Amino acid sequence: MQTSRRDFFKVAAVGGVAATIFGFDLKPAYAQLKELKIARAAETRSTCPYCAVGCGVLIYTIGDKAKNVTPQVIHVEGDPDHPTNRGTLCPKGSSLEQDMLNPRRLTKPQVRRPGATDWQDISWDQALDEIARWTKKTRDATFVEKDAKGLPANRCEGISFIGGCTDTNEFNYLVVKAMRSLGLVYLENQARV
Amino acid sequence: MTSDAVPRASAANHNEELIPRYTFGERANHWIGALSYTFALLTGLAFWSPYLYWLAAIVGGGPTARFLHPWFGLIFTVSLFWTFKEWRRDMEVDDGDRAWAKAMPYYIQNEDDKLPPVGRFNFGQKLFFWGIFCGVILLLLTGVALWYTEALPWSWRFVRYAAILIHASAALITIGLFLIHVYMSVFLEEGSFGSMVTGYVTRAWAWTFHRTWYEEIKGGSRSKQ
Amino acid sequence: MSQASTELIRISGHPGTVPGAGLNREFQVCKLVDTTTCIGCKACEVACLEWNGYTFSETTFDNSYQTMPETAWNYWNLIKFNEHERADGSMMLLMRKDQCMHCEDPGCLAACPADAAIVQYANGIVDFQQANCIGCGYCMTGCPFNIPKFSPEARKVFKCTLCNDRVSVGLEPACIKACPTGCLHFGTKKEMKEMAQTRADQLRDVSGFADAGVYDPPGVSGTHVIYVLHDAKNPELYGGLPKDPHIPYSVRLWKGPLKWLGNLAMVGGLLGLAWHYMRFGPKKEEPIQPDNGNGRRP
Amino acid sequence: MTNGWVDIKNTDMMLIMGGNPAENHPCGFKWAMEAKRNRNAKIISVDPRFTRTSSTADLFVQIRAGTDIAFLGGLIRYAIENNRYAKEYLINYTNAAFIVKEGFKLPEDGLYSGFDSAAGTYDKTTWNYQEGEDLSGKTDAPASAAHAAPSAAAAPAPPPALPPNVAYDLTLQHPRCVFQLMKQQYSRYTPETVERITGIPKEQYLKAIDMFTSVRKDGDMKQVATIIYAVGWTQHTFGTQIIRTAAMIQLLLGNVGRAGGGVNALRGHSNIQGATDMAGLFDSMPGYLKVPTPTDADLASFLKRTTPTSSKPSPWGSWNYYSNTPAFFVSLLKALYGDAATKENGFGFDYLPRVDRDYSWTHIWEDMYNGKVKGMMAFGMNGVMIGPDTNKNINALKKADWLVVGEIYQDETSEFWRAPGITADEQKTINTTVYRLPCAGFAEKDGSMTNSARWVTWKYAAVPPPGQARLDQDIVAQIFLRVRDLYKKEGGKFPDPILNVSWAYADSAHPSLSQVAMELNGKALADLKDDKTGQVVVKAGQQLPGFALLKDDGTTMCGNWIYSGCWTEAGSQIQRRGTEDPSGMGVFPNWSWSWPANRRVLYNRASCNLDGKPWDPERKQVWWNEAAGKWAGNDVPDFKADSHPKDHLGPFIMNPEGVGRLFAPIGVLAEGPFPEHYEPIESPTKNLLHPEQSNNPLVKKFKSPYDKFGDPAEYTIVCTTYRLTEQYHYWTKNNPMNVQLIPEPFVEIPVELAEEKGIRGRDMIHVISARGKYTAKAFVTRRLRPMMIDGRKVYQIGLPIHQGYRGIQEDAERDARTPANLLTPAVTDPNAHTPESKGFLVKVEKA
Repeated sequence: MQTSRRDFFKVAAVGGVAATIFGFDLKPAYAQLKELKIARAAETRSTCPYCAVGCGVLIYTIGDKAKNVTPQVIHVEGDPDHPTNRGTLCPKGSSLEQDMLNPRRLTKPQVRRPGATDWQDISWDQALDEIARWTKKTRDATFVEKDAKGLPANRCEGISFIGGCTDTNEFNYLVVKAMRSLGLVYLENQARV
Repeated sequence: MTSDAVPRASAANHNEELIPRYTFGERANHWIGALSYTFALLTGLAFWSPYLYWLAAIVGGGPTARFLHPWFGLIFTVSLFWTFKEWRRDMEVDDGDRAWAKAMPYYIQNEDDKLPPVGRFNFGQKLFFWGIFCGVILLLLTGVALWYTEALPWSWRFVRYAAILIHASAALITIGLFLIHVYMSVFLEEGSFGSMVTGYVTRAWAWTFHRTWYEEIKGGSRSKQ
Repeated sequence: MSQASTELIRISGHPGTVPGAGLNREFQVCKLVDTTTCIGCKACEVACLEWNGYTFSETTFDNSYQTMPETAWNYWNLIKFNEHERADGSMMLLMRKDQCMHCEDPGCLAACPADAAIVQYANGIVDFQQANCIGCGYCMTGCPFNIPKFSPEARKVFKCTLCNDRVSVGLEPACIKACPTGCLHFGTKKEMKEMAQTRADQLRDVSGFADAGVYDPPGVSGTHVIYVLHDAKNPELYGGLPKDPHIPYSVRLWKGPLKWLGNLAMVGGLLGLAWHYMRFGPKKEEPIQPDNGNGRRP
Repeated sequence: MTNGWVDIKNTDMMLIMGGNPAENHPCGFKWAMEAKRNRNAKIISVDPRFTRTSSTADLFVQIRAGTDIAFLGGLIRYAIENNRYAKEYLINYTNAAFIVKEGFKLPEDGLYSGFDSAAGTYDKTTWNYQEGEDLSGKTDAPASAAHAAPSAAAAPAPPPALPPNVAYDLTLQHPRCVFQLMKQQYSRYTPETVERITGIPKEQYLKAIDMFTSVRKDGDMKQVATIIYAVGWTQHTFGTQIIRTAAMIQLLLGNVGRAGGGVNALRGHSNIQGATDMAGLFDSMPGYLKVPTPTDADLASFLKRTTPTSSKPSPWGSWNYYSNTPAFFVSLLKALYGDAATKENGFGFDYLPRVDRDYSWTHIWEDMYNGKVKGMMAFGMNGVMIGPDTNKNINALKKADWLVVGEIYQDETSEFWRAPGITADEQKTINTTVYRLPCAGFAEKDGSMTNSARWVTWKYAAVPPPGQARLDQDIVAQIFLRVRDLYKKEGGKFPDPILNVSWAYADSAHPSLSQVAMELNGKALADLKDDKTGQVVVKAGQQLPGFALLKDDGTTMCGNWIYSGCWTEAGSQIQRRGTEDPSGMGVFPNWSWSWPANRRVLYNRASCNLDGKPWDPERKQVWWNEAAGKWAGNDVPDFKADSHPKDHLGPFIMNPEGVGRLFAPIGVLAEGPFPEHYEPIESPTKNLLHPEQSNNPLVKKFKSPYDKFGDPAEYTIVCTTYRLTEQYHYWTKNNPMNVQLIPEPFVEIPVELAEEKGIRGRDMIHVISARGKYTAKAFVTRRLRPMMIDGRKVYQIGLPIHQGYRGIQEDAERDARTPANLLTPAVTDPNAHTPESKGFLVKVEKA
């Protein structure tokens, strides 16, 4: 998307030169204003994923949310209604469009096998099955029901879960629910560091 | 012109005989220069005044004019430098030119018979040549600055400021010379224009306008150079 | 915008009248840049890039936070950084958003030879129309602020449009909207000037900046981007903001007296030659006369 | 934050220290600028370097990294000496008048009473209030001795507890009252001493503290000051104590609870506030409830241990809101285990793992390095880069069996096995299986995030995830459900919690986050009746209106009590978009929802005097409405609504004392009731207050070969790390726009140091600590200056943390691909377990 847009610009620029080389421009249109690129685009309210100011952002996507459109981001700007940021965004928030439209995004599950020097692709099903198997194997091998003093422990001491900074409250809660149920105590988050 | 008070001399039968004045190379170079100058002139005039901007349309519009103008300028410069190489000796100003210069009013008033005889080029032509030559040196230097304005750092912006003035002034000088040149060769001095087309002048023409040169070469006749 | 052509008050390289000349709008727009509350975050730089669809260009670290040395054809908005030590030894990090100033009397427009390549709208925005631009670069010479930049690929010159696509539908420019601290403000020229003056007074009276002031240079009849500076006496400290910007004298000379002198000379020359032809007629060759020995005609 | 982002506009004075909000929270910082523009408010910026925050400040003071307690302690001293404190507030809203137990000793030698040097721990028995009555004017106090004696004698039996009735002296004259002890504690922090420790010239220091305390000139209460900080305070081995010092200052000056005041932590990431609330941390449960330990025999004993009882002067009241802990915890257990949580099985209390020691961040890596932790799941968390001591983390991962990384970009953690320096041959010997799962970006998922001001705001998904990427919650749910299936089929160790955990979402493999949010709010499981009238208030199955209705008998469920009220029968409160702000004070009561109970400024009762009238009538937040017999306000009163001011109910309702703690008794902090200046573990100088006890006595060091510490004779330069405004952590190095702004890593070094070493700007340099070597270009600047520390010249340098070994520039090999955390030490604050990354020692060499 981003590459093609840049290419489009180049084509447009070169085309413009070509048009003026081969054509005549005796009657210039005095002033051609650019059309507003988000004039009828769909607008979705979101929250910036970076710092804890929690700025409201408006994500503009192709189409008007009609059924037959796969939305893609065309522009992001601040939500003027949000009391904290009132439409403003910092340099990171202002570049959010390219966070989504980024050729570096991961788009398929991969696995690096023991001793391998590169990634290989793996299906979701297989990846999830293997992870579940690892989880059970490690939990069963490292689970401590009673500690050395005979006190209740119920800890899985062989697995850790570290959570990120942009995870939603609901995701964090689900993690706590699932991981505490597995007996995890090495449960940490960006909030610590 | 004087009337037929003096009867044509015995050499009259030679009068219409053609003698070579410009080689093919000189003519080709001249017309390359002439065309490139004209093009640069027209496009330059388009940029000079909004009222002449329509001239740019002749070459396909403003951007094209802007794109080609410096290239034609360069062609003209090359052509002129070649001319310089070829004609440098012919264009040297000598004592005879000083006498001619004093008698210039006669030349302007078409009283050519009151002028001292001149060689291949008269002092006026030499002035024209050196005028164009100096003008083009200035145009070239400032033209390059204008061509690549974006490459001049901001701290060197005085070069830009100087360039626009000098380029325009130098162009005006060459335009003046150019107008005189075209006027004289096309309208004023009959036979001049043809000479740059065919390369030949009549003996009478040579005798009339460039007598010293004529005396030097009068042995020659129409033959391949 | 259908009414855009009628709202033009100045058109570059244009013969004849301008459709909107003399048009009086209710107000002119203005961008206020309060350098004293700028935090150099570069949100304006990114917002400008994103809105205008430009992306990555190669930059290198240059012992500064500054993104690049100057604005570029595809980078219209650049914060200039200067580590400044005051007389008492205290540090200041001066940061100024550099962009097109949208001069009331624009040097770029004055220098431009191409019909309608640069226009000025009635709201004060000076806009480049790349469709009409011939890429001559005269605007770069005419600008006292080093703003228009040439794109070698497109062979056109580009600069900040003050987001006229946004302004024309009633939105604020992208940089203004993004600015986190509100150091950028957008409104009418009159109100921005008042706001700037109030802030400058506050800096003078409360914050101890005796030379605080507003930068709205009269040399270009004022600008549609104005600054509040801690030290209005030394605008050069702020990334080389010119003290007394004006259209370069050589551009004025070139577009003024020289042009009329030249036109006069050219027309006069043509007339003179025509007169000469009518008065003296052509030079004709004459039959060869025998040499009388003195080299002169008999 | 006790207050909020917009609220900063109400302030008159800002002390910004340990934070750089202009760069790291630019959009929140606008409210500081608004205060400056509209109220002539002043900013004091105290930082190891002149930042972009400093550029807007009225006064900048360069401090040596890690000496903040010395700075703030001196400020306390100055405020007391110059009568610049809030006397009425101090007496009535803090524990200044409380009398401390006999035997309590201040740390003149660097140690409080009760230190066991063999174990390296404190016996905190003496860190307590004295039981008793009003001792006002009775400075010589035999009564106190009488009270002190029995409690000292009863030491071995039950763990020490706060006395229900505290002895107090409202004249603040008693030598062992908190105020006198505090005065005595900080009397050592003279401007001269502070200068020697912090490197701030005395005149500058006095100017700064005079400016800050000027808001309380002669005790006048009209003006308000705020303290704004971030991880520049947290990331020290005494981080919690720095923040406590700030809290003490704000209590002393009467700034807590007031609009434009407070102690404001600017959290660094979009939802680490929420992650902390949800307890994605080893040592807490959702809503800041305590974790079970092995010694908690059952639910009842756990609740007894963790439910505080009030401790206050007998005529005063204390709401002690945490006395509701049983209701909160049982409702949480009902949310976690649903029908499997019954009264008979202690609501599934035994399903929870018992936490017996420190399992925090640095311990994960230590224990993984020692072969104990075999598997790791990292979701949106670049573990190799973020914590201290990158080398150790990489080498720990080499020893793990498996690693699951859920990410949106290729990150350093998932590619630890090919970090710079690891050859292909070595890669073949690394046996860790790594799964890298493509997750969804922020715009691709919905859910709520909680900002630093505790506003819980819902966001909507705008686009589908790219390619095969999946929503994070779906991935975790699908892993969990597959594990559960394995346990169902095959059995295994203690499968009960796995099988019984409530996962009753409409689509269990794709849990709807709005359903989860409703679970966080909680609902009635039986008809709830009003205690007095007996009428049904909430019907079974209905969403609860708030946490006040939570029950400890299993008739309510609530995933997180502080979020109760976020999604009520009236609908989703966190999706509200009301932009009205009737008071003009930036409260925005109808915009999203703030925990707790939509209160925007915490402890706002303290914004009024004893009679319930606002200290500043122009900034009215809440007030006592005599006619209605209720507290009313522009904000939701953070108080018992019908508590008459005459009842003297303490405004700090979450403390058992009901008042703010200048003195932190027994269990609150690890290393002492008052903060004391300690040097960072790596410091260029001995502690000038007590050279024998230079560092925080409770800091533990690991013993792995990677845990090395630099000798100050060799490593002479103080280094601090930070983020830049142009980049976001280790994330935007994948975003061309941000890479363009800061294309290469650099190190900010003072001009004088550069001259000494023959370094010019743009030169490549090495920064070397005992643990690693970092390579980047030199940024030679005058914004960092050499400092005189106790008569010796000390340089400080600064290191932005953003680059690593995967990213746009890294992949193009345009930089040295060295992460900044190669340099940092794995030592942590004993309270918050946060690692030190703001002050450590390095040397600098030209590359």
